[in-house]
Amino acid sequence: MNLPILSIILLAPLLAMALILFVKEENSRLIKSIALIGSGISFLGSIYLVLAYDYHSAEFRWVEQWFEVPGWGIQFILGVDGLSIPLVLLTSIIIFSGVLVSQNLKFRVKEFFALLLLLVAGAYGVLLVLDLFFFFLFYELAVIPMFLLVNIWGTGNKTYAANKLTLYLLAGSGLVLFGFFILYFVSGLNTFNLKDMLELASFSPGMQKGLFILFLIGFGTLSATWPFHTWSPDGYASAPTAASMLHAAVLKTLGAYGILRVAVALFPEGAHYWQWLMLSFGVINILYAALCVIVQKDLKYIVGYSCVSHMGIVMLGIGTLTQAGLNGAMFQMFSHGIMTALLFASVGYIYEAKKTRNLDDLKGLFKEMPKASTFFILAGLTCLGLPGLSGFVAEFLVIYATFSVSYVFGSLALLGLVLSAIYILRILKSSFWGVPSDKSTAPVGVDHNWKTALPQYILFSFLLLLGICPMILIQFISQTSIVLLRGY
Amino acid sequence: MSHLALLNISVFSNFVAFLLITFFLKKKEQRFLAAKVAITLSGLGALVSCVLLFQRFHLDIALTASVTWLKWNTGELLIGYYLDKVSLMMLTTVCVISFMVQMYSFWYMKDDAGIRRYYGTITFFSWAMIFFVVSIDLFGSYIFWELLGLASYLLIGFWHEKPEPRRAAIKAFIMTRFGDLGLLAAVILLLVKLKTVAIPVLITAAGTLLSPQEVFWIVVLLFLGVMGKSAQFPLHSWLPDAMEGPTPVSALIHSATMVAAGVYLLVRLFPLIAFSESAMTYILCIGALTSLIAAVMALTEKDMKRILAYSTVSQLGFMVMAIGAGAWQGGFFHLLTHAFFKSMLFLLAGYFIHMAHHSNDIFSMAKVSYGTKSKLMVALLWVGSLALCGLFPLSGFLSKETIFGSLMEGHHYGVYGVALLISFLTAYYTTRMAFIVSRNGEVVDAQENSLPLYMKISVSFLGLMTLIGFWIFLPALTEFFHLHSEWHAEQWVNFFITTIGVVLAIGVSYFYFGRKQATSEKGWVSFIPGLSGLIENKFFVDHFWKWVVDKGVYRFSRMSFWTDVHIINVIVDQVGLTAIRCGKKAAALQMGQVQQYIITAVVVSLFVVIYLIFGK
Amino acid sequence: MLSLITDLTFLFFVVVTLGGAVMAVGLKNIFHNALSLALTLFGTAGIFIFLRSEFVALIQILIYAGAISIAIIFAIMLSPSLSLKPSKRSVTKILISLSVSLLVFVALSYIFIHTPWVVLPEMVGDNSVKHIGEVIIQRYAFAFELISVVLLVSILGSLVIAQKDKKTTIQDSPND
Amino acid sequence: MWFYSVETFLVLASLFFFSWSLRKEVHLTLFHKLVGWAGFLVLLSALFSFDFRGVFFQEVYVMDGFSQLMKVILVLGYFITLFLAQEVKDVDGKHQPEFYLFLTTSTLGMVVLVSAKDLITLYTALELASYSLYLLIPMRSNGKGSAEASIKYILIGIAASGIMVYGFSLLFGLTQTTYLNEIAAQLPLLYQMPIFWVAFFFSLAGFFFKLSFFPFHAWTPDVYEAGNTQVIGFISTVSKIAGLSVLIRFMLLAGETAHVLDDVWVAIAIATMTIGNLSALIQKDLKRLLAYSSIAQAGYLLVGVLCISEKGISGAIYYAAAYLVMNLTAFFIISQLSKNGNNVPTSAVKGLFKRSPLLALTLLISFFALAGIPPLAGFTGKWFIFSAAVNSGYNVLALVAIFNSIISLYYYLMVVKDAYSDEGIEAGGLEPIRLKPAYQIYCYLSIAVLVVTGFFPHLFMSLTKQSIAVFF
Amino acid sequence: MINDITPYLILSAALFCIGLYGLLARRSLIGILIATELILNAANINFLTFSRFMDVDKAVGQIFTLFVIALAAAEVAVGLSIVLVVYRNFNTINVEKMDHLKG
Repeated sequence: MNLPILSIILLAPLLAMALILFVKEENSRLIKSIALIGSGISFLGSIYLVLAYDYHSAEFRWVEQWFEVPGWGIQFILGVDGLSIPLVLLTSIIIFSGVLVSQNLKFRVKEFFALLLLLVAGAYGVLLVLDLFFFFLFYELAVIPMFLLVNIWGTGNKTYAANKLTLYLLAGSGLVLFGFFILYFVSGLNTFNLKDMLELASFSPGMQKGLFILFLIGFGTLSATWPFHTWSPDGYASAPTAASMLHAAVLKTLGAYGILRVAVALFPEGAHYWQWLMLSFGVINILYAALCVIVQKDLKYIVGYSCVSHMGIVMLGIGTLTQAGLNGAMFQMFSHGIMTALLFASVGYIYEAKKTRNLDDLKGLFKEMPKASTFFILAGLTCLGLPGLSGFVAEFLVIYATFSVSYVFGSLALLGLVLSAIYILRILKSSFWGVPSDKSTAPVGVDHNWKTALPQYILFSFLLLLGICPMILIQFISQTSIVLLRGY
Repeated sequence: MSHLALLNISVFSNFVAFLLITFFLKKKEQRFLAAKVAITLSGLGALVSCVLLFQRFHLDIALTASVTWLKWNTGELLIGYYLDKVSLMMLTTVCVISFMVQMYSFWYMKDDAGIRRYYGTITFFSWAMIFFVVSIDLFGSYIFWELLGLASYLLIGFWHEKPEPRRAAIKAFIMTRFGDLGLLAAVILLLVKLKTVAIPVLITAAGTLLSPQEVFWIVVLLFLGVMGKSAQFPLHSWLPDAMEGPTPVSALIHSATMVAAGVYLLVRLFPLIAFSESAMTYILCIGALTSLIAAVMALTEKDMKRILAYSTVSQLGFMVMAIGAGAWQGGFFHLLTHAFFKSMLFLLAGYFIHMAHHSNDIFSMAKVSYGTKSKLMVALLWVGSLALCGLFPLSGFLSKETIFGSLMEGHHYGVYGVALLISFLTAYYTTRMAFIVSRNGEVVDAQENSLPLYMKISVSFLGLMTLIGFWIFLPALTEFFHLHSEWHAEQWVNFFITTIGVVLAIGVSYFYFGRKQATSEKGWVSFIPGLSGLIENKFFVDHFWKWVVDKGVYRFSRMSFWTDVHIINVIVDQVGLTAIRCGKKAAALQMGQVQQYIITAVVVSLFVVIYLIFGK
Repeated sequence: MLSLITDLTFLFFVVVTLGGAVMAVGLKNIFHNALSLALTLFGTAGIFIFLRSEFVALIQILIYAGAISIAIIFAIMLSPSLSLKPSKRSVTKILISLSVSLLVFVALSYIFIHTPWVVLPEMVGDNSVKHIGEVIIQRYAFAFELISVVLLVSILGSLVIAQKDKKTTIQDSPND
Repeated sequence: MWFYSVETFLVLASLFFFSWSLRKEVHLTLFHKLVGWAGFLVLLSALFSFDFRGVFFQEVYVMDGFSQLMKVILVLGYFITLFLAQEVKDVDGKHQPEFYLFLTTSTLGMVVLVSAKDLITLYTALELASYSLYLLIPMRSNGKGSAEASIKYILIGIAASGIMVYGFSLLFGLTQTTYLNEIAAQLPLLYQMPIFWVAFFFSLAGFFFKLSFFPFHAWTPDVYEAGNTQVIGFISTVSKIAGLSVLIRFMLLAGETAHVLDDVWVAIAIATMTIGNLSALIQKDLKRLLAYSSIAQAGYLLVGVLCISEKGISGAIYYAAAYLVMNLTAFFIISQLSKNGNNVPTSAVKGLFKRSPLLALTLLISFFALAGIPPLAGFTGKWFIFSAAVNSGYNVLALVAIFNSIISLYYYLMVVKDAYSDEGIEAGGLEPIRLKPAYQIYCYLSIAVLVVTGFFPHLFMSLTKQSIAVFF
Repeated sequence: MINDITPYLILSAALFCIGLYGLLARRSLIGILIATELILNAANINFLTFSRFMDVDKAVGQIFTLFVIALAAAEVAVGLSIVLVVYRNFNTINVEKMDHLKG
């Protein structure tokens, strides 16, 4: 039975959002359960995708076409392949745990969940749709709810952060929009259908170089490449937990996914021409952001900057343009997403319990809240690339690929490992180990019971599973990276 | 039972204990049960490893079993076992010592609240160490190499309430992590060149496939990792600070197993290393330098555990020097013997500290009267110290003799001289410690608690191994370690020189510390100008690393954050503000005068018309 | 001789029109402006006769000169704008508008002189009122109807606005 | 054929309002219900007459696909204005019938404008539409503000129409005809003569004024700020689209030869967009903000029109329809926010989600659509226009337009942010807004329309494609 | 002189420019209304000159003029009533005083 699985995954959050709009504000229990069911359905759908996908063929599966706009070359066509299935799974994991994390939200529950589901629907859309028009439609749909989420539920100077976040990302997407139009015009196929373009379109080298850099910068702003990253620490510091979880984990990967799906797949000469730029962006990202973390005092800023540093690894992996590099990049997208979500979830929990995120006045958390801090420590260990957790596999593959391309960039990337170890352990030293501050001043942190810790359990189990046997994810990606690199 | 099953049991027994402790025995009152479970399981592992030793020692073929962990078009990584003679011996040593230490630490940690967390981490560490020893793939060993670093970080910082253990733990982890980069780089370079890093391949085919220049660089990077983990010269300063952790931890990790991992890796990959002469000499020099410096630093040390730590660094340097000089069998033999007597000495140190009301200072231990000190412990202390000096009947002598013998055969007279100097210094500071600790002080401590039997068994078993253990296995070991069953002239000459050196050192230290009325603390060091000052500052190594971290890392991070806030953010904000400023100007154009509007409209239309007329 | 007289009369009407126009715009007193506007309108009516569209000249005199200028004069008389002392003139504005209009005039006349108009000196075709009526009814009937709607709207509108009483119900937020 | 046409129904509606205006006292509530129904009838006639085709009065008046489609859009705007203007608070009771009469006559003028193919009918229709609007502005009883706005509006209006008539006379002289298609046919051989450029640009002055393009845009902010909200909604949408349709008709007739004016159109489009967007950034009054935003939107429409390709113009028509719904909803929200019809500062929107969640959602949807945020119709319209611009080679123009819409995001998002955030307001400060059932239905309808046409554009696009297919 | 086209065109251009000057320079509202009348008259002269001298249906030019005259009448009516409203609110008809709406 060929049940339209992709449209179910895409529509479940949208329907849940629509339903939530009609529920009255008071019964927040019902709202939360609707949100849970919505994200749960997409979760099951994505698990079905993972199980039913055969790794040998790399062409698009479960392709559905709903309607098309004649004359404009626009059609609503869904399809998924080895590259997007893991990311769809990642999105559903994150939204499911995001909804679980914000179960104890009291303030304006209805709008919160509606916006969250809209954001995730945007993310699903980008991953599932194969038409440039709807790709861009969902791409911007995934950015806009973040503006309201930060403005209403945020902390700190949230208006500035929300404005900067939204306008920065939309300026980047402006470039992408312009790129799509040029693509439509130059490809000569008179269609926005990415599937046909991937198979039939061929571009002149000059055009490839220009378009590649355009998409690199356009998508790069979303995946926080070095000069265009300043929105991400401020944005995440003032965003609410679930929103920053979703944005850091899913939307950043959408940026990298965009680079892979559009730029790398269509423009081989362009990629080779700009390879040095991607490598240097990646390495600068890793080192620069890791150095910035060391001087941070606010936990959310730390996670924000470390997220930028890890996206540098993805960019580096893509920059190597080798199969190992791409596998490493895609693996890092998945593992970074889960890790950052876990980091944000635990920081959010600590913030709820201790009402402060400043390292100086958090003392001896491990003694006070052992379970909550173990999750942060485990996420920190993934972040510094401890073997046995998924962070290490991705970093190893990317650094291996960079070494096979150029020793200089490889050794610089290696330095990043030490820096990440330094900043993670400094955090543990200053606020997790040691004697908790005296009870009178700070509120006593109540530790997790299994219900509040459920999302963190889910997230960590994926980190551990992928750390121990990474082949599950690699076999998805290796076929697609071969196809992606066929032009090289 | 097949050998593979036995191997699985010995490897995963500790892991099962770790799982049981962390996930099932969580309640407070179950903490002692957890300790007992850990000890029994590691005991089982030790027993099985001994059985495996007896069954497989005579076989020449290696037991390999592996599964593909990660595969892509240009490379493949395996996880599994490669059990040849070297790894078999190392496996047994590690299992036995970890069992003894866990038994001892039940006594040591009985009244500590975090005993459950302690046993959880110790079992995790033992599992990681054992799997590292037998792993088939250099990449697999790198994975467990990192897990060792993590476990040592958690154990050093076990008493994380106090600030010093926290600082020591992070220092240890960062330094070893810096070293690990070298190992990772070596692994990657090998993978790039040979598409696989399985050790059997490396040992046999690697030398031929790679150019000598490449082998040199790979070995140097590999050695950087070894320097980090086995505390060689520039990266050694974390080991003395690591004494902040509980003493059984130092006994297991910082004497026998983890620090030995680096040397063991060199031994295992010796066929690859042998291909590059320059790399061998490089290793030799670093080993010699480390050994000398550590020995000098131990001369005036007052803290018993630090003395033992410096002696470990020195002995490791000694083994690395031996390997550098080509005597890898001697180095490996010394590694095994050293593991036994050094862990015994640490356990004894634990007893003496416990007895001297938790103060590490050997002079405060000296004040305790004979009555309170247990006679067995003092005897074992002397056995361990003399083994460390390398005196005749003890295992230390056997391994040192082999090293001196192969140095003599290889005609490395310079290295032979340095080795002699090191063994003289080692004998001096070890016997200095032994004399001071075993003095008959006047303080009589009433409540002399009798030591439980299992604690006595664990320490004395290690003592037995140093005394007679290796003599029993000597016939089996001779052909592997090229020992000379019957001695010719060279062996005798070699024997006399070393023994004279050691006896001379013992005499000097008796003169300064052994006699009743001896009161001096620093001995002959106080006569050499500037040396004690140099020792105080630990040869300025710590200052160097502090300078690197502060000047290097923190300055750059402040700089990069400054650029982030002051340059990139300012540019971004300015873009926004210019838009708003232009907005103000554009809005100001609307002055409200109607005729002004019409004038502008007419003038603009005129310009357009003129442009059209002349433009077209 | 006859052509001399026609030229002279033509010149007379041109002078009347332009003079009236200049006075309508130049003079200070608003009443004089209105009167000079009427004068200009009579001048243009004369010009129309020269252009052989007598009916339009008649309409011009009847409606334009008659009704519209009178309406303006009524407006001036009713509202005490006469008594308002004219405030000082801003010289820059006059200079700018003078220069703009002179520039336009020079450009236009230069262009008119130099464009090759396809001209038939002798007037051919029927410019009788009957023909005008036929064409209005056939071709521009709809526009003709619309004109009636326009006139209705303007009359009704000016009535509604004029009789609106002074009370202001709402006060907008001060913008500046 | 003529009986069911839009023009007749509009005349009937104006007669109906005229009869009401003759009564001494006006029973307001009953009257307002009838107003809604009258508008609905006219809309029905427009829909019914959608597929009328024919040429009347010796090719002066034509009903083709394009004109009928534009008539439907215009009358839809008219109906929405009437439907939402049921209780006009700032026009005193006894002049209400005239208020609606002038609205109807203005729509009649614009409807004729769309189908006129001859200068005279064009001029008359334009004047009818303009004069009715000139009279609507002063009807608002807010003293100085509306007086000043109306005088500015009429002065610039008659100046523009004066220049336009002079341009028409020159055009008449050059082409010896008043028919648009004949003028268009003679275009190629007219380009050498300088007089043509004077004539052409002068005659465009009237439409630039209507569309508030760059040189003639200055009146818009002042008039929008002081005019009655419903009328301003009508002016900003229906009268702008009428001007646009004349421009489109001329572009369709001129066809390829109109490309000679490209760089002028591009300059005007860029100037209009940038001035509109930049000055809107710092506005404090909502209506003035929407004034500048409507100037910017006119710039986007011009981008679509100047491509003179089938894609460009159908995209522009789609965007015009979407713009109509968006702008009318935005002005509707302002009218609901203001207590007795007075102006509303942007800070008055604060905490709207508490006062009336539905109104807040409508504001969100309409402002996001104006900003061009997917999945709403605004975004899809902009996509069509910009992709048509890139298709016809105007890459720089498309890039400037994209970054203009990003700049415009700022002020739209700030309004939405204020609507959904409530800090700085003490607890009891917000009295809830009661929406009449009719208005609630309108809110749901407008949200549905904007979202559905945004996501499924193909329904409306096939209509626009047919209507202009005959010209390409 | 009366049979060639240019003097008429020059006259209409002159009238147009004088009207334009009046539109831009006059400060009183009624002055501006008068100026627009002049511009419309200039257009009328143009129409009639072209219908007289060009090979065109004579009636069309004249009809255009008639329409222009009719609409001018409507325009004056509306203009004057708005001037009245302005005068009632501002007590002046000086156009420079009306700049409250700006920014």
